[in-house]
Amino acid sequence: GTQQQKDETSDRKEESLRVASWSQPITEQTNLLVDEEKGFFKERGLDVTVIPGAGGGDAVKNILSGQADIAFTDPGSLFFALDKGEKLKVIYNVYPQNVFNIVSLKEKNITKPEDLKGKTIGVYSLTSGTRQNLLVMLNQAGLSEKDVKIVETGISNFAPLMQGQVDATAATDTGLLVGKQKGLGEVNVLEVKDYLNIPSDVFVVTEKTFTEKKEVLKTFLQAYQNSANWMIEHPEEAASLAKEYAIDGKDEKQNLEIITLRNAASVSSLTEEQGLGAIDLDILQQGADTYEKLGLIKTRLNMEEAITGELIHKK
Amino acid sequence: MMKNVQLYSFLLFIVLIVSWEITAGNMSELVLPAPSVIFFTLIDGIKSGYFLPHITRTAAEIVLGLFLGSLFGFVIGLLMGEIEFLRKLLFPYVIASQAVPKLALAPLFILWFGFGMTSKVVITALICFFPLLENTVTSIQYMDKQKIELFRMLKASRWQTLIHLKIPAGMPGILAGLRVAVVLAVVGAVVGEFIGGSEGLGAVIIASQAMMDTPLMFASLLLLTIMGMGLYQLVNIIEKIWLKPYKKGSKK
Amino acid sequence: MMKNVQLYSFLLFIVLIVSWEITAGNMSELVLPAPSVIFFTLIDGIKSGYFLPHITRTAAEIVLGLFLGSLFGFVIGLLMGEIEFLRKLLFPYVIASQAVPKLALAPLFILWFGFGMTSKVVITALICFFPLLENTVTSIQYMDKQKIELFRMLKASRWQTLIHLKIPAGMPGILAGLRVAVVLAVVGAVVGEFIGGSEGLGAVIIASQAMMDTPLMFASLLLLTIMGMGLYQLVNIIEKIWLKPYKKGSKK
Amino acid sequence: MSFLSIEDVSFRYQGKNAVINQANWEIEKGEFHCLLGKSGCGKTTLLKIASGLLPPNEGRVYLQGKELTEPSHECGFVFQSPALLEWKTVMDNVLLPVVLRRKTTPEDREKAVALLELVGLCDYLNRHPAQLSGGQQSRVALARALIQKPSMMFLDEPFASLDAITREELQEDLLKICQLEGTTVLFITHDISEAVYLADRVAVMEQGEIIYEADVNLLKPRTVEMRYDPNFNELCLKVRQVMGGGV
Amino acid sequence: MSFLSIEDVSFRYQGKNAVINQANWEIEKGEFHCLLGKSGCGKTTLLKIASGLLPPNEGRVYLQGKELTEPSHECGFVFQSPALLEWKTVMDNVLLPVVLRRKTTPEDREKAVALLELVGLCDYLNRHPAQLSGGQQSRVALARALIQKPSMMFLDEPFASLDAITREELQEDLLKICQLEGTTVLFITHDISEAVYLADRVAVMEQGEIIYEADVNLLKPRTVEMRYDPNFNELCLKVRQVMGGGV
Ligand SMILES: Nc1ncnc2c1ncn2[C@@H]1O[C@H](COP(=O)(O)OP(=O)(O)OP(=O)(O)O)[C@@H](O)[C@H]1O
Ligand SMILES: Nc1ncnc2c1ncn2[C@@H]1O[C@H](COP(=O)(O)OP(=O)(O)OP(=O)(O)O)[C@@H](O)[C@H]1O
Ligand SMILES: [Mg+2]
Ligand SMILES: [Mg+2]
Repeated sequence: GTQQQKDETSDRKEESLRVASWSQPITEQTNLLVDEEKGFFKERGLDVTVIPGAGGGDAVKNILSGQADIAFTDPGSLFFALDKGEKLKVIYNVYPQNVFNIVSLKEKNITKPEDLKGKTIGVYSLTSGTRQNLLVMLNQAGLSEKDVKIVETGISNFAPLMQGQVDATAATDTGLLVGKQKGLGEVNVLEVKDYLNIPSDVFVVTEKTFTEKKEVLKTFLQAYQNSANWMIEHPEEAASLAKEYAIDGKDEKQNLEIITLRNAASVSSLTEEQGLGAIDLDILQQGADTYEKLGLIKTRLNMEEAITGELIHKK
Repeated sequence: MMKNVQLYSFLLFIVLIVSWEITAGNMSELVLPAPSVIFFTLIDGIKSGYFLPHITRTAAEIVLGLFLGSLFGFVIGLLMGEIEFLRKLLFPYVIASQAVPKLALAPLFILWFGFGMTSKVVITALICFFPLLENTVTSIQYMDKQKIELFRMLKASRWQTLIHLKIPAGMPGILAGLRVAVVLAVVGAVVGEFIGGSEGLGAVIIASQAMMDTPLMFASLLLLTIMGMGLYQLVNIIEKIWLKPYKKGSKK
Repeated sequence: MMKNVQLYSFLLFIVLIVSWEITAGNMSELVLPAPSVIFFTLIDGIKSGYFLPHITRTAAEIVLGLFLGSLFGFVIGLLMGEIEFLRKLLFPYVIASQAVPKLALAPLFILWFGFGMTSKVVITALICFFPLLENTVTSIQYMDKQKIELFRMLKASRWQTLIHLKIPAGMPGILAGLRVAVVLAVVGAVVGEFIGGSEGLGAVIIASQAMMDTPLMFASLLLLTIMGMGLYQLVNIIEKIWLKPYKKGSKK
Repeated sequence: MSFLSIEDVSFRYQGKNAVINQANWEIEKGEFHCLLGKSGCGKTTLLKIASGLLPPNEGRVYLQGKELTEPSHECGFVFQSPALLEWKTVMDNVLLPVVLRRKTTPEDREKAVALLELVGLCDYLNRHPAQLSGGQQSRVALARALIQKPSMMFLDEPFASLDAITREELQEDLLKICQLEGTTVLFITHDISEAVYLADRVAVMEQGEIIYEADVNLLKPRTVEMRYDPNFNELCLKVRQVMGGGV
Repeated sequence: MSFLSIEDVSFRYQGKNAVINQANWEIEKGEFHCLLGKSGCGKTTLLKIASGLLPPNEGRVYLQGKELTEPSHECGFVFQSPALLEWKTVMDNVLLPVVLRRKTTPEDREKAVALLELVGLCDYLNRHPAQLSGGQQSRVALARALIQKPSMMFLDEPFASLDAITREELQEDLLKICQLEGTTVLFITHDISEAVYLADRVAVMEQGEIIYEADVNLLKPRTVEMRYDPNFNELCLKVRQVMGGGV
C-alpha cells in the first residue's frame, strides 16, 4: 500500500508543514530531522520544517499564534493550554512511556516516594516537565509540594546532587544516562512511570488545523510512524546521522544510547496492539485529573474531547 | 510645546494600548493577552497580596545588586582609568565576565553562592557593573589639559585630582553609565531569579510560563518596567541636583 | 612599566589557569571542568568542524544585530538628544524595552520575526541599542556654550551643528557606549539563540547543558569571550584612529 | 537708514540685575566703531545682542532696516575666547564657515592660506588648536571670521592676547581689509589707543549704559605717525577720563 | 645663589623644532621680572619649564639651589586662560589651593573674600564661572593664585583681558602685595609699558631665545607719574625696537 500512496502524492504539489518542537534539534528527534537524507516526509509530498523552542509551552504557543501547525509538546503544557480554554487536539502519542525519574545518591537511601518527605529536590526549571512529574509522583505517595523543598537547579541538575546541595533531583532517562557517564556514582532511581505512566510527549494541533488539514496531518503521522519505525529498526544508522543533524550529536556512542532509550519510550503494550502513536485516553484523563488535584489547573478537563485517534494509521 | 508633551505622551499611550487591545483580540491569550486582561491580573495580584513578597524580593535584589555593582563598577573604573597598567591587565577578565551569558553559568553561581538571595545579587551586580565601569574609565580620561596642569601646579595628589577634578568633570558621562546600569540591574535580578529562584518576579515569570499563564507573566513584566522607570527617574533627579552648576551657562 | 604589562598579564593568566586547574581537579567535571579539558574540547570541536557553523551563525547575528542596534541607538539617541519633546515622549518605551527580560518574550519574538535568524538579530539589536542611545543622548547635550554660539553665528543648521560639532565633540562618550554595546551584543545573540535557536553558540550551550557536556559549554563560552574581546578591541582601534586629534594635547 | 541700529535695548541674565540698560547705537555702512569699558560692564553682552545671538529683553536691533531676531548670514563674529574646534586642523577651522555653507573649492583653500599668511600662521596649517600658543589661537579665530567676507563684523577683543608688534600689524591689516570690502565693524577692545586708532567713532560703556561717544577726526587711512599726533593723545586722554582713570 | 635659575634650557614639543633654545635666566629673591616677546615665541613654554610643569629636553632649572623636577609647593601660577572649575562657585574656585592642602578655616574664607574684593569681584562670590565675563574670570584666577601666598609667582598674561583702568589698579595691587610678602615674580605680558612699569628687569624672547635683557632703573614703589617719565619712555622704545617694531 505504501508504494501506491507514494505515487499518488508525488505528483501533488509539496505541502509545507511546520512542527513546533519543545527543544532544539536534538538526537532523540533524529527521525524528524533527517528528512533530507531519508525522505520520510518528502516522499509523501511534505516539506517539514522543525521550529525550535524552549519548552513545551513554546511549542503550544507557536501553534496558537499560527507560527506552526503541529506542536511536539508534553501533556503538562497541553493541560495548561486546555485549562485556559484553548481548543486543541492530541493526534499522536510520541512517547507513551513516562521517561521522568527522581534520582538520589545511594547513601541517602531514598527508595520510595514517601522517603522524599522533607527533602530538598532539584528540578531543571520550574517550566520543565521535571517539576510537574515530580509533583505527580509525590501526589501518588500522598505528599504535596509543601512536604518537600523544590529548588531550580538549571539544566545541569546532577551537579548540585553530586555536590550535596540537593538530596534528590528530578530528571529524565536520557539525563540520567548522561549523568552516569559523567561519573554520577551509585544512585537510587524512582521512575514516575511506575506510579502514573503519563506519556512524555504528544503531537498536538489546534482544532482549526485539525479540521482544515486532516489529510495532510494524516500523511504526516504516517510518515512519522515510518520514521519512528526506521529509528527503532536502525538505531546505529540514526546515531550516525544524528552526528550531522542534531546539535547535541557529537558523540555517536552516546547518540546510540539515547536513541535506544527513546525507542523504548516509543512503544507500549498499546502500540504493540494498535501501532505506533496510539493514544491511551484513560491515562491522559488520569493525568489531567491529577493536575487538577494538584491545583496546577483549575478546571476539570474532559480529555475525550481533546483526543482523537482517527488520523493515526492503525496496524 | 513642553506643556503638550504630557498630552502627546498620553495620546501615544492610548493609541498603543488600543491597538494592542485590538491585536490581542484576534489572538490567543496564551500568546498575547490584552492590556485590559493584564491590568486586571495585576490589580487582582496586588489586592490579594500575591505580588507583594515577589516585588519586595526582586526590589531588594535590584537595590543591593545595583549598589554593589555600581560601586564596584565606579571604583574599578576609577582604578582602571587612572592606572593604565591595571586597565591592560584586567580588561580581558572584565570582557569575559560580560560576554558570558549569566544564565549559562547558573550551576556555578549556585555552587558558589547558594540558592538564596546572594547568587541573585551577585548576578545583578555583575550585569550592571560594566556600563558604569566603561563610562567611568572613559569619562575620567578626556580631561582638559589646562585643568590637569592646574592641579599639577597645585601639587594635588592623584586622589585629590580624582575627587576634585576628574570625577566632577566626568560626572555627566558617569551618570549616563549609571542610567544604563539601573535598567540592566532590573534584567539582572530577573535573570538571577530564572536560575533557581522560588521567590521574586523572575520566578513568577518562569512559573507563569510553565503554567502558560501569560497574563500573569505580562503583569510581572509590567511591574519590572515600572521599577526600571522609577530607578531611571531617580538617577535623573540626582543628576538634576548634582549637575545644576554644569548646566548653568553650558546649556541654553 | 608598560613593557611589563604583557608579562604581568601573562603571569596573572597562568596563575588563574593553574588555580582553576587545581580547583577543578577536586570537582566533578559536571560542575567545573578543568581548563585543559575545555581547551582540548575546543580544539577538537574546531578541528572536526563542529563549531564552524555555530560560530558563523552567532557571529553573523552579532554583527547584524550590533550594526542595526547601534545604528538605531545612535540615531534615536541623536533625535532624543536634540528634541526634548521626543526625549520625554519616547523614554518610557525605551526603558520598557530594556527592563523586560527578552527571554520572557520568546513567543512574541517568534511571532513577529519568525524563528529564523531575524528574531535573534532583533533581540541582539534591542539589547545593544540602549547603552549607545543613552551615551549619545548624554554626550551631545553637554556642549561648550561658546561653540554652540559659534555655530549659531555661522547659521549652521541643526543638522550641521550635529555633524560638525555635537557628534565629534561627543565622540569619546559615544564610543564608550559602543564598547558596552558590542559586549552586550554577544550576550544578546546568545540569549536570542536560547529562545529556540537550532544553530549558533547559544544553542550549543543549551544543548551541551542538556547533555551535561560542561566542557563543551565552557568551550562555547570561551569562544563567545573571544568574540567579545575582538569586537571590543576593534572599537578601541577605531577610537585610536578617530580620536587622535582629541588626544593631541588633551592627554599626556 | 543706518546699517545697524540698536534701539532702547535692555538685557538681564536670568533673575539678575540689568546688564544692559536702555542702550542706543547706530552704525552707518562701512564705519568702524569701537566700544570700550571696564571689565564686566556689559560689552560682550551688548555685542551678542547686536549680532542677534541674544534676544534683548526690551528694545530692538535693526540690521539694514530689518529687525534682527537671529544671527544674520552677513555677519562675522570673533569671540572673546578663540572657540576653535579641537578635532580640526587650523586649516579646517578656518574653512569651517565655508564648509557650513557649501562645498569648498580650491579657491577657498587658497583664500584660507592667504588669510593664515596674513595672521602669520602659514606654517601651522596642519596643526591642531591644542598645539598652538594662546595668541596663535586667537589669530586663527580672526582668520575664520574673515574668510566669510562678511559685510558686518563683530569683534570681541580679538587682539587681547597678542603682543604689541603683532597687534599693530594686524590692526593695519584689518583696517585695510575693511576699507577694501566696505565692511562695517563693531569692535570691542580695552586698549584705549587701539580704539582711537582704529575707530571712526568710539563709545564708552559703564554698567550697561553708553555714557560717552565721540567721533574720531583723524585722517584715513591711518598711519603709524598718527599715534603720536596731539589730537590722538588728547582723545585717548579724554576717553581715559571718562572711563574713570586718572591722568 | 639666585632664587630661580634657568640654565641652558632647551625644549621641543614632540617631533617638532626647538621651541626653547639654550635659554638662561636668573631671578634673585624678591625680584619682579617681566618676559616679553612676539606671540608664539615660546614665553608660555619657558614659564612652564621654569615652574616645573614641563621637563626641559636639555638644561636644568634650580629653585633655591635645588633642581626642579616637578612643580613646587612654593609656587603659584596664573595660566594664560583662566582654567576655572565650572562646577564650583567663584568662592570655591579661589579656595581650591587651600582645600587641596588642608581643611579650610573661616580665616581662609575671609582671606578669599578680601582677595576677591581686591580684584573687584566681591559681589560675585556665589556665581559660577560661566556667569562671569572674560575679564572677571581672569581676575578670579589671579585671586586663586594669590591665596596661597606663594614665595614665587608665575603669571602668564594675567591682565590680558582687562581694560586699561582695571589693569592699572591691579598692577598697583600686585606690586604692593609682592613687595609686602617678598614674592619673587616671573611675569609674561605683551604690553611693553606694563612690563617696564612692573619689572625690576625685563627680557625679550624671540624664537625661543632670550635676545635682550635690561634692568629697569626706576624708583620703587612705582607711581603713576613714572609712566610719563622720559626714562620710562626711552626704555619702552628700546624694548619695542628689540621686538622688531618701528618707532
Ligand atoms: N551667563 C551669565 N549669567 C549671569 N550673568 C552674566 C552672564 N554672563 C555675564 N554676566 C554678567 O554680566 C555682566 C556683563 O558681562 P559681559 O561679558 O558683557 O562683560 P564685558 O564688558 O564683556 O566684560 P569683559 O571686558 O571682562 O569681557 C558681568 O557683570 C557678568 O558678570
Ligand atoms: N602642545 C604643543 N605642541 C606643539 N607645538 C606647540 C605646543 N604648544 C605650543 N607650541 C608651539 O610652540 C611655540 C611657543 O608656544 P608658546 O605657547 O610658548 O608661545 P607664547 O610665547 O606663549 O605665545 P603667546 O603670546 O601667543 O601666548 C608656538 O609656535 C606654538 O605653536
Ligand atoms: Mg567681554
Ligand atoms: Mg602664551
